[in-house]
Amino acid sequence: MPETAVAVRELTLGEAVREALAEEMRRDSRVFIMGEDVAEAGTAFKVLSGLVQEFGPDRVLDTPISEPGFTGIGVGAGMTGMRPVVDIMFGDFAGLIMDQMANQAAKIHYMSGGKWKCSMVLRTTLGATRRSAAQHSQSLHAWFCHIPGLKVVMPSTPYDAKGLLKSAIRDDNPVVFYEDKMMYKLKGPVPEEDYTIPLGVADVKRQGDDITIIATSSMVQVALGAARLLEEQGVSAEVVDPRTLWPLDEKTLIDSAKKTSRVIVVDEGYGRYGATAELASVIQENAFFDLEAPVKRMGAMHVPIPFSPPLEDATVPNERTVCEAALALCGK
Amino acid sequence: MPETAVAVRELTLGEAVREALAEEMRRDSRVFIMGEDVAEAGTAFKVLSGLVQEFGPDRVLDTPISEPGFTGIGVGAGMTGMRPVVDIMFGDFAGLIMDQMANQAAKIHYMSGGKWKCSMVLRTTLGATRRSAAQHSQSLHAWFCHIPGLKVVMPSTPYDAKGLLKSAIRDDNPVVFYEDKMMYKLKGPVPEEDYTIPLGVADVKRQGDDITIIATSSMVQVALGAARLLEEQGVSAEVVDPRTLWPLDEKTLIDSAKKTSRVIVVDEGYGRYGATAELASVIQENAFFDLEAPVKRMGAMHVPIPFSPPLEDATVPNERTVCEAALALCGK
Amino acid sequence: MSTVIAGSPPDSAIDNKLFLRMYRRMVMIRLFEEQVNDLYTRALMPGLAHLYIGEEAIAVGVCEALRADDYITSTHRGHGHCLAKGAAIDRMFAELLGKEAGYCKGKGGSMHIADPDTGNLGANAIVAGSAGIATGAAFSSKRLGNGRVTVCFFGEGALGQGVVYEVMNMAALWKLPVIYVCENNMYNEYTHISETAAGDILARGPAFGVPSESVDGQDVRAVYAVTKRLVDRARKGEGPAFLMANTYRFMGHHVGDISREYYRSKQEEQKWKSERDPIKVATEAILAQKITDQAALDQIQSEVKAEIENGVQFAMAAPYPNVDKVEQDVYA
Amino acid sequence: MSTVIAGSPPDSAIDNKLFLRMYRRMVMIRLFEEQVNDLYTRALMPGLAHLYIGEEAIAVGVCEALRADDYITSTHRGHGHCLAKGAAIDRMFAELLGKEAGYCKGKGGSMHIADPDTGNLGANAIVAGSAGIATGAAFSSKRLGNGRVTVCFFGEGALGQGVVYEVMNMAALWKLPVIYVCENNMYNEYTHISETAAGDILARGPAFGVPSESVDGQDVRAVYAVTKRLVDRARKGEGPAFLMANTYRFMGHHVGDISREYYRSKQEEQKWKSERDPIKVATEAILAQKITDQAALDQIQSEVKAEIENGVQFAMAAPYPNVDKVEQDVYA
Ligand SMILES: Cc1ncc(C[n+]2csc(CCOP(=O)(O)OP(=O)(O)O)c2C)c(N)n1
Ligand SMILES: Cc1ncc(C[n+]2csc(CCOP(=O)(O)OP(=O)(O)O)c2C)c(N)n1
Ligand SMILES: [Mg+2]
Ligand SMILES: [Mg+2]
Repeated sequence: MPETAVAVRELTLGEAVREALAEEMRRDSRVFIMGEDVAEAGTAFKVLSGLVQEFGPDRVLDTPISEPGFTGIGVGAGMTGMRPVVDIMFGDFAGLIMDQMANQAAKIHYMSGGKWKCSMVLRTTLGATRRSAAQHSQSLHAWFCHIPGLKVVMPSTPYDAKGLLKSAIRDDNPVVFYEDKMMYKLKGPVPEEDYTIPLGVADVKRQGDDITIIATSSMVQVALGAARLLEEQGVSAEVVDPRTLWPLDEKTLIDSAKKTSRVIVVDEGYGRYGATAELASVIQENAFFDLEAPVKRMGAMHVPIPFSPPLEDATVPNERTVCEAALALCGK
Repeated sequence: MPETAVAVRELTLGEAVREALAEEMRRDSRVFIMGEDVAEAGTAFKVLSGLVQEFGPDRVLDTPISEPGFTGIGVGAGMTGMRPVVDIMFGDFAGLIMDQMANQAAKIHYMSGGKWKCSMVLRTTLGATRRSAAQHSQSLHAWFCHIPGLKVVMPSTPYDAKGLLKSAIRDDNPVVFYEDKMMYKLKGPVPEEDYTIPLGVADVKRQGDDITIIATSSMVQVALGAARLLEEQGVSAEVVDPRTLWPLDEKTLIDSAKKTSRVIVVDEGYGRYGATAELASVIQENAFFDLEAPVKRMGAMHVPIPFSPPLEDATVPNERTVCEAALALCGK
Repeated sequence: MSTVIAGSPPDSAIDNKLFLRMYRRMVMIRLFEEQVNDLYTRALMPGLAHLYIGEEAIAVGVCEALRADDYITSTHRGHGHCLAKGAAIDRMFAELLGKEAGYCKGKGGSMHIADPDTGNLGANAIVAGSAGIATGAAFSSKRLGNGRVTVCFFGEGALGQGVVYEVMNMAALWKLPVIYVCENNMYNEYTHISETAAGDILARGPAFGVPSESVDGQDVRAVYAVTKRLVDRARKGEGPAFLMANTYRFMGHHVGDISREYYRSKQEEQKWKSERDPIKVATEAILAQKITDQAALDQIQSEVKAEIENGVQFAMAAPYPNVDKVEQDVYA
Repeated sequence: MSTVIAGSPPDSAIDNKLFLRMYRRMVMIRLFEEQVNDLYTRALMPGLAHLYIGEEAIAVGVCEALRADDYITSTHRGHGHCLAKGAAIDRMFAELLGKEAGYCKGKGGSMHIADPDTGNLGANAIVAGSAGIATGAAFSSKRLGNGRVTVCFFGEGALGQGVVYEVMNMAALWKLPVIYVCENNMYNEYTHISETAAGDILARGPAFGVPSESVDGQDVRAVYAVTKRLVDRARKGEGPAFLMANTYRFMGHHVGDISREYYRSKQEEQKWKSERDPIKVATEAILAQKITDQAALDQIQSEVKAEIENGVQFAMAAPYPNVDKVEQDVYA
């Protein structure tokens, strides 16, 4: 975050996303948005309201409900001079577009020996506890992270969302950009002036000495909340946000692990074969001899996400469960 | 493997798969096969030759090139009394069917509160070094492993293939069954009599004391080869094959890790955010205090799989690289 | 909007008892949905719901033409389909509130109601997500020779999903007993069909070998008559059909979609509500044909109202599932 | 099989120079492919290849109707498309052999040849995998106003993939300059089109708003003429078209598909080879119209032969990429 004496403006994460898009669209006429209900409706989450009024329906395109098709059109447009920002309403629909993303977008540069590039951003959402049930609540970013050729961005604050989205749009590779549905209304400082945040640079969201909590997207706020609870118990937690899962800033993660010697990794995707496994592995591979305890993983339960509120709430980590895990790891 | 005095019959892995299917189709008239070129052609790999002759075109169905569509038909058929075995020629086409598998097949049982079941098997392939390039060489099983509600089976020998496929077909859940294309011709003992291998039971393919190599599917043979090389160097390697990545027999893996105190995990999927991360995490979480060194992961390089032979060969672990990694881990 | 169906029997061909039964069922759906809206407005329902008000004649006309053991698949806008196929009001409400007594033990919620007892293969929150399942169920029926027909309900938005054409093609090739019922209410969420579908929707079926018809979706008798004919045809082994029922949703896309003027005019809504309300259309016909009198219809209304009230009270009083149920039902 | 195209100009309308150029290009593809087969048979080529022999008139007729800067997308059976669009023989062979000098530095191989200089967006090993890309390229051309048209080549097997209809629908809605060229050789690998496509293929385009035509794919003049008309139309902003070119592959599905009698008869093959060989058809017309004499045609043959020989020699002598190149070109 930039150091400044005067109080900076506050925006919600949704507003930060919209502002990043508007600024990039003004800056570069090749940037356009396509997806379901993105124009007049401004998406199901109203994140894009106003953009079609400024940029017109040629640059903010409502599509049919054809995720494979319009993602593919995005790939082709991104290869031939445009900079598409493709909107996939719910991250759960990833299952429909993995061929386009993993077999086409991700591979074109390599398969062509570096000749074609595919500059596109796929914006989508993650996050449960919205009472949307099993097909509208998943956080499936691990699928994309697994595929060489893709980049995966997971902002946790309005400031990061804006700076990272601008970098994603300017990037010459296919980038998957995740927004937590539950964080759209989260407010935070976002300066007026133009800035970008490079992909591949983690951010220490909170300094601490006793334990490192590596958290992504939605789970960063949970981790910060847990850190406050831990503070009360005399445990000083460091919260590290990788911000992009690929490229991954391993060094910042490892350095923090070495410093504190205890690590929890928290991510909202399913815990099994998920992003936490990679992050935990990076830590244990590189900080093994500095660790006092095994790296603890916390992700969504290995169950389809239930509708019923008390059940759904049990499936994802929260401040209390992260705090408890941290205390246990510290032997308290 | 069953203990028997007389030499048992040898079959290739492809033959073992075919025999399992034929036996289950004889046993249960609800079992049927659908996929591209599965009937007269017996699949692109000729694995199913002869089945349409025995069971007729109503039970061995050639489909259009419509992976999403016929996988979905498999889901519906599996819910309503049939036992479909859906054939997806190349595992790379997973991108086309993740919605059917992850949002439909995997979730129907849970979403319906346990009322509907989806008994289906999805047979598909993995493995590189066939000079088939980036879109026909991937091992994408990590995607399926990530999804609660699915089971994932990865046999490494003809014996296991037959016994596990029979269990998969009899299972009341959606099961993804992986066959390594390069192993279809691999021979091994397969007894004549009916047997099954339960899902969720790992197999120690080779006993050893100094290091554990956990390997999956194609990499089991590589690990066994590496173990022979290590033997020559005086290192005794244990090779553990989880056989099913979900359910995962954690205990056998952990026990071996505790015994040898050094572990390598080898899998042919992309190394990043792949199956090795989960397996390594399970080990470090549960055997941390018994380990002499961090768990070493070996997977496919984080690159789309190149066509050119020298490049392609460099992307996946082989006996030599596994052996070298093991020696390094043992401090040799 | 309405289309005269060749071969539809004259009104008198539908017997009076059936007509009154259909009337009652439409009223039930209407009052159910009004109650759902009320629960939402009073913040008593978790999440959202997509109301079927205005489209009742389709679910009722179609399902009355089915046998009890025939199958349906439903959508995000599925309450009407479930009730028309025979679901109990109390367990429906219980599911919507996430209660253990609900059809899916609270795990499914509004978008996933499923019930083997009434042949309901499940509502589906993926647009076109049940096209494969429905076709697969028809495949089973054909193989098992049980004479069951499957109806696949979906909105016109689902015509954007290619998988629909994949499965229609296979249904035609294999002469499967499945009827694709497209509820064309002219809006995909907030986008008009004219922006999302090119060409001729009714030509799509035949292009894939599936005979197609359209019907006035506001006239329950017409819907019943054409469905009966198509179902009989399918049951006789003559293959699939596509039925487009022209209709209108009277409320928002979901309960929270209150301000709709930006995508459709109040006049348009008003015109449909006053001129094309399926319950009014039925009422007028019943009275004109003197099938019964207004008092008898009022009596039906108040009986249904009492059922609804009992149902919602049951659901409100019912307990949530215990948290320890969260890991049940993942695997069969 | 062949269809007279309304509006096709009479033979004489295609000028003689053009006809001879097309003849030469067809011969080039034929001899190139025979050489590929020879390399395979002598085990000099890694992997497999799908030969275009018999279908040359389509690639050549279509690509001659394009501008140099127009785009094409190609398929697994793509050598003909690439050569017709202007690819150099030597770099083609080099790619097929996995050499650094190949179009993709050896990383792509037979199924992924791509070349920005000739507008080749890439061959694609996923059936219908380039439908989205081609449509996206047309989207770019429309937005950038550069007048480029895109031709999307695919086999009739791709009609099984729903994504084709998704993108055709959008191309029609947005009037994109893209021509979908379906090479109907009647076989999806080893399965006849009658087993995989129901209804009327030519009705599919119009059902999605895309005007459709068919053409005798063995007559290069007819292919050229109809394509020219469709391309001109698209370039003028009148939108997409679908062209079905009826043809036959003379060889196996791939070079290893030698015994084909189980899926198609020798007589059928023989009939096409003797009666409908596109090079013979052209030769007869050239001689009948006295455009040139046999000696001149022989001269062309031997010139092309020399080019092929030079090309293959270049490729054989060329070095493989160095292994350290394997991690290059993953990200731009
Ligand atoms: C694959 C997929 N894409 C997008 C959505 C989000 N979504 C839910 S309902 C809907 C509109 C559906 O329109 P239609 O099929 O006409 O049904 P209606 O709501 O009009 O009944 C959309 C886009 C979804 N659920 N699934
Ligand atoms: C999505 C997908 N499914 C299956 C395959 C395997 N496959 C490769 S070519 C082919 C047949 C293609 O037939 P067609 O499109 O008619 O082209 P042709 O080979 O006849 O030129 C198949 C099934 C594939 N490459 N991609
Ligand atoms: Mg609609
Ligand atoms: Mg073909």
